[in-house]
Amino acid sequence: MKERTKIGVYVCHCGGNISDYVDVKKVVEAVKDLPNVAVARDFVFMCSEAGQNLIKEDIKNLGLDGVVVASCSPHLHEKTFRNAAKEAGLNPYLVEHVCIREHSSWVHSDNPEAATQKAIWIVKAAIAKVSLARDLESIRLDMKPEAIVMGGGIAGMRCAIDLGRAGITVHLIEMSPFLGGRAAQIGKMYPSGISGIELVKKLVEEVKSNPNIKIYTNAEIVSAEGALGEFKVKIKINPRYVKGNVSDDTISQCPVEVPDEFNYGLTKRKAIYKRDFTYPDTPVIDMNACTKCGKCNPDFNQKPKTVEVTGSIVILATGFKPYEPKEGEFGYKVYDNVITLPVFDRLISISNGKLEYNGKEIRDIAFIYCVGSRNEEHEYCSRYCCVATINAALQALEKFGDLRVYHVYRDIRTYGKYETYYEQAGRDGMLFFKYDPENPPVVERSGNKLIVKVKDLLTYGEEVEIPVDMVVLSVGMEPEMSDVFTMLRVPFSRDGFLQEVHPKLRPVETAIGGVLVAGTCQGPKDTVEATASASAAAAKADTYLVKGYTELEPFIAEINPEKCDGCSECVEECPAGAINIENGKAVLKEALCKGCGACGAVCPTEAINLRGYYYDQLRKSIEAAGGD
Amino acid sequence: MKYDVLVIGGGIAGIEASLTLGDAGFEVLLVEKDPSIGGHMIQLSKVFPTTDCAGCITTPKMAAAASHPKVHLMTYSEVKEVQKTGKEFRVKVLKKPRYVEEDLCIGCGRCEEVCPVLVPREFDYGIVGRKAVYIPFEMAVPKKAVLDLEHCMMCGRCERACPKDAINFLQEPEEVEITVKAIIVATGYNLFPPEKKKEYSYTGNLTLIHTNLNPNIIHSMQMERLLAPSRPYHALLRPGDGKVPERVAWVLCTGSRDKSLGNPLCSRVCCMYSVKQALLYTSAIPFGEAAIYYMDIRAFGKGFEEFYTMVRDLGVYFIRGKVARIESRNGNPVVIVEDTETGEIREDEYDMVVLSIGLLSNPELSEILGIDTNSYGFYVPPEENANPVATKVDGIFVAGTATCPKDIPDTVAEAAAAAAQCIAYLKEVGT
Amino acid sequence: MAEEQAKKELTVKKLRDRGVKPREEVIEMAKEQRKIIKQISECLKAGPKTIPEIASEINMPVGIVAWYVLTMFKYGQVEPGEEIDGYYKYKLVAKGGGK
Amino acid sequence: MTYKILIFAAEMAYRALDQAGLLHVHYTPNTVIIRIPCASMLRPDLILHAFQSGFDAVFVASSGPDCPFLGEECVRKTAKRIEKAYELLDEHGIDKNRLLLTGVCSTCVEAIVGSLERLEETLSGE
Repeated sequence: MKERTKIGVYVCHCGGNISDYVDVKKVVEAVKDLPNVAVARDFVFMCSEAGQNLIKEDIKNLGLDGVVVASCSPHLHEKTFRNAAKEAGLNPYLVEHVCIREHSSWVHSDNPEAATQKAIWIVKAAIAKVSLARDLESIRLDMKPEAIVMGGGIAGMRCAIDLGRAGITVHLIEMSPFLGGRAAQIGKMYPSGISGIELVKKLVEEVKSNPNIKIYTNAEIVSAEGALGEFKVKIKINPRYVKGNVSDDTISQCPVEVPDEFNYGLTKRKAIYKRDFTYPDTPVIDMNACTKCGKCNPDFNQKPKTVEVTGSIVILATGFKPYEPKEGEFGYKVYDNVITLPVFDRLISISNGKLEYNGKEIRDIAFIYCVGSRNEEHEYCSRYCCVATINAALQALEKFGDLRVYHVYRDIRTYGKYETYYEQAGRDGMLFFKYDPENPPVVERSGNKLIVKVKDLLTYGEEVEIPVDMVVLSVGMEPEMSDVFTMLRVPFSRDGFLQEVHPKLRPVETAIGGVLVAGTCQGPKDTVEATASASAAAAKADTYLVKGYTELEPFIAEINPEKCDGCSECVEECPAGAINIENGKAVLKEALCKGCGACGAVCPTEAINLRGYYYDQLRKSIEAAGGD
Repeated sequence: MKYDVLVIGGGIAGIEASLTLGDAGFEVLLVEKDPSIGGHMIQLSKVFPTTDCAGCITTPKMAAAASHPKVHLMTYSEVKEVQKTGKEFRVKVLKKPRYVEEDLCIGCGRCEEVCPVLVPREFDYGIVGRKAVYIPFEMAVPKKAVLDLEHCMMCGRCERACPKDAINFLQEPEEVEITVKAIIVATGYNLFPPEKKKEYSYTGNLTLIHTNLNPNIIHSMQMERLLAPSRPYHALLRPGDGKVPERVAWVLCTGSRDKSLGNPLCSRVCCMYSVKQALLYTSAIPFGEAAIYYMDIRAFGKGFEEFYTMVRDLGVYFIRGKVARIESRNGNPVVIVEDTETGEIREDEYDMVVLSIGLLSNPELSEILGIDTNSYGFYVPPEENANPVATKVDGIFVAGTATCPKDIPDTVAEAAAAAAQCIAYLKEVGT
Repeated sequence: MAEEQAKKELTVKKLRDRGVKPREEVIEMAKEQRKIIKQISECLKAGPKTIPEIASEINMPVGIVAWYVLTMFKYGQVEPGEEIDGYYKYKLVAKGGGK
Repeated sequence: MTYKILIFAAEMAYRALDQAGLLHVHYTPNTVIIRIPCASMLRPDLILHAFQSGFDAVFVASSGPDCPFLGEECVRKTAKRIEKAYELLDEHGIDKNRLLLTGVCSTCVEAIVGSLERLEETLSGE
C-alpha cells in the first residue's frame, strides 16, 4: 500500500493545559522533518474556529493527505477535527486525534521533559498510523422512530412525553406496579409549591393521553441487548392477579394488612392495593402478603407475560434510592424516634392536626445533615438534601405550628433561588448549629427525650446539648442499581452513579452509543433538575430519531478474499455470527459486525483487518514509537 | 424571512439549543446582542470540576454553530418586537451598525493597530485597553472588527488602513422582520456591579478598574481573565502595579445572599469558581498563598465536593466569615472580618483581593416577550417541577441563567431540554 | 480602483459632512492618552523599568501606569524582561518588531 | 535506567487513562499509548513486535468484562491472545513477566497505575 507523504501535524497548547508542561515547539521540531510529514504546527487552541481553519487551509493549500492532531482526549474532539477535515475535502478518517493532555501533560506535570518526550512518541506513532490510513466511509444507519425508556418516575415520564409528542414511539418500562417513582412521596415541593402527587398526576395524565407511549408496569427486565438503532429489551410483565374493575369496596374486603411501602410503613395497606394518583387504575395483588382468601375475586391463574420491545435508543431513567443509615449511625435503629428525611416527609403528609410518631406528640425536632454524604463512604454531596430538609421543616411548621426546629449542618447548600427557603427558616425562628465532620454530633437518650450533642462552630466550638422528641437524618442519594446497567455495559462514575461522556459537551450520553441517561441515575438532582435532564436526553434522542438516521463510524472488519484460505477460524471466533464461509472464502455480514476485531486476531493468514486499525498501521505505529 | 425557531442569546445555552435543534433538522436563527457569540463562558479561564479550559468546550461549539447548515447567526443584533399571530411569531430584530462591512472584513486587525483611542476592553473587563475599532477577542465568531462610534475620533485612519475597504461610517441600524414558529429565550445574566457593595472599596465599574482607588481589588471575572490561557498579560500579575501576587484572597457572596443590596439569592456558581480560581492561582504561582472567605461552601454538583476537598487538601485556606470591609495599606488590600468559627476579628493583608460577584437577572426582554419574571427579574416557568423550560406563552421556552443563576452543566442540560420542548411543540403545531 | 479610493476617503468624511462630530471628551481623552504613552515610552528609552519605577519617574498613579504599560504590552509596544521581587522590568520593543 | 512500556489501551482502559489525567495522577512517563477498540483484536505477533521495536514491556489494558464490544466474553478471548503471546515470547527468549494483561474499567485509575508499577518492579528486579 502506498504511503501517505503529505501529513499535517498539529500540536495544541490547550491554552497552557498542554504547553505549560509539554514543550510543544519541541514536539513540532521533532516531527516536522519526518519523511511523511508535510507541515507541523503548534497553536494555542486547535479546536477553536481559527485552529480548525488552520487545518482546513493547509489541506486545501498544501494538499494534505493525512492529519494528526495532538491535543486533548479524542473522546472530546475527534469528531470536531474529522468534521473540519471533511469540510476541507479530506476523508475524515485520515485524521488521527491523539491525546497529549490527559495522557501526558496532566499526568506528568511533575516531569516536563519526560512529558514532552512521551508526547513526541505519541505523535510519531500517530504519524506512522496515518501514513498507512485508508479512505473510509461512515455507515449510514436509518433510525426507526422508536425509543425505550427505562424507569417510570418523573424523569422517565418527562422523557417519554417529550419523545411521544415529537412523534416517536416510546416504550416506557416501570419495574414497580405503578408509574410515579419516588417524587410522589414528597410533600409540597420547591420551588413551584405543588405536591409530589400533583406533579406525578400531571405527568401521568400526559403519558396516558399520548398514543405514542406504550406503558409497561410491573415489568422485570429479562434481557437487554443491541446497539444504536437496534436495541432489544425483553421484559417479564408480572400479573396483577385481578380481573375487570375492582371497586374500593372490594379492596376493603381484603383481610390482610401489611406496612405500606409508599409511606415507609407509617400506614398499612391491604394485600390488594392501588394508587389513586397514578397509572394504571387497576389494583395489584401483592402475592407475598396475599392469603388467597379469594374475597377480592382474583384470578390466580394469570401468568407472567414476556414481551420484547425494540428501540433505536435506550434512555435510562432508573433513579436513586435514599441512603439507608447504618444501625447506630446517629442513633438510627437504636432509638425509635430517629428517622430519615423521606420518612419524615411522609409523616408530615399523612399527619393531621398534630405531629405524632409512635403515639407521641413531637414538639422539638433536630435535623442532622449530610448523613451518608460527604464522608469516606460517599465523598459526593447529595445536592438536594439541604433544600429538601429546610423545605420539609418549613412545611411541618406551617402545618403543625409551635414546633421548635434545630438544624445541625455542615454547610447549608440552598443554592440559587432556594436561598429564600433558608432565609425563611431563620425568620421562622429555627436554630442552626454547624458541626465539624471530625467531630460529628452524637445522639443519646435521656428520659423520654433524645439529646443531640454538638460542638457548634457558630459559637466557636461550644458544646451544645439539644433535647428533642425526634431526630431526622438528612440522608443522601445512592444510585438505584439495575441489571440493565450490566446488560448494556454502561460505565459508572467514581461516585457509583452512571457516567456521562462529558458533563458539558455530552451530558446525557454514555460511552455506549445510543444509551442515554436521564434524572438521578446520573447523579443527585432535585425534581426540576431531573425533569430538565430528562428533556435533555429526549433532545439528544430527537437528533437521531426526528432526523431519522445517523452516521456510524466505519470501524468494522474487512476481509481480503485473496488472502483468505477458508479455514473458518474467524467464523467460530466472531461473537455476532457475522462471518460465514461461502465458496471457500470468509464473507462478512457488515450489519452484524460489532467491530471488536477478534476475527482478525485469529486469522492465520492475516486476511482480516479491522478498519481504522489495520495491522500494518499498528505495526508501523509501534515501530515509530519504539524508537527514540 | 422564515425560520422554525428563534434562539435569543448566543451564550453557551443559546448555542447548545441551536445546535441541538439544527441537528434534529430544524432551521434556527440565533440572535446575539454582542458582536460575537460565546457569551460569558468564552471569557472564563478553566471550568470546574474538570478544569478543562473554557475555550476547549466553547470554541468548537461556536465554530459548529457558525458552520452548521441549519443554524443562522445574527450578531450585534437585538430583538425589538415579538408578536404572536396564530401559530406564528412575527419578530423585529434590530441589526446594530458595526460600521464594518461583515462580508468584507477579514479580521486582520489592521484597523485596530492604527486607531489612536484606548477604551477599557470589555472582553477583559477593563484590565487592559482596546481601541475604538477592535476585534472583540481572538476567538470571536464571527471574527470581524466592530467600530465603537461613541469613542471614535473620526480620524479615518482605520478606513485608510483597511485592506478590504470594509470600514463604513455610513452604516445605519437595520430592522429585519422575521417569522418563526417558536422562540427559545437564552438571554443569560448580568453581573452584580461590585461598586454597589461600598464596604469593599471597588470604585470603578464592571469594565473599569485602573482608575479605582485600589486597582488591586478586582472582581471575579477580571480574575478569570487574569488566569485565562488567552489572558492579555504575559504572566499572572495584579492590575494595580504589575506585581506577581503572592497572597490572594477571595471574598465570597459579594452581591449575593445580601438583602441590603437587593439580592438575597445565592448565585450558585461563586463558591465553585472561587475554589477553582484558587486552584489555578496556586498552580500558576506555587509559592502563592490563597485564602477564601466564605459563609457556606456550596459544592453541590456532580464531582464538586470531590473537587473542593482536593483544593482544600492542597492547602488553600478557608476562613468562615462575612467580610465586613476592605481597606488599603500601601496599595495592598486589607480584609477585615470576624472569623465566625473562632470569634476572632482579623485584619488580613493581601497583594490582591478578588470579589466573587454574583449573578443577577437580565429581564430586558420580559415585556417584549410577555413572560413573567419573579421579583428578582428571573423568568419563572409556571410549572417548574414538571417542565422547567416552558413559559406561559405556548411556543416560548426559556433556558439557562435566564431563569436563575446556574452552572454550565445545568445550563447545557436546560438548553437541550428547551430544544426538546421546542421540537415536541413544532411537531404538534406542524412544520 | 479610483472609485474605491474615492469611497475610501468618503465614509468618515461624509459622516462629518452630515454634521456628526466626535465627542469633545473623546478628543480630550485621546490627547491625554497620547501624552501618557509618550511619557512612558520616553522613560523606557533610558532602559528597562518596572511599573512602579515608571510611575514614580513620570509622577503618575501606579494603577494608571500599569494599565497603560500592560495595554502597550498587548499591542506589542513593550515587552517584559527580567523579574525582580515579583516585578517585571519592561522595555520598548524595537520599531517594526511589534504588530 | 528507564524502561519503555507500550500500553495497548482498549476502549474502557483508554477512558481510564483519560480519567487519570482529569485527576492529575502521576505514573511513569516512559509509556506510549496505542488505542485499540477491544483487546481481543490483538494478534499475538503484535506484542512480540513491540519488544522487537524497542519496548521493554507491554501492558495490555483491556476493558475486562466492561468491554462494550464483547462483555465478559472479552476476558476469555483476550486471555487466549496473551497465552499465545507468552508462547511467542518464550520462543524468543523474552521474559514473560514483561507482558501484563489487566482488565481496566473506565474509572479504574488505580488498576492502571498499579499495573505500571508492577511492570516497573519486574523490570528493575532483573
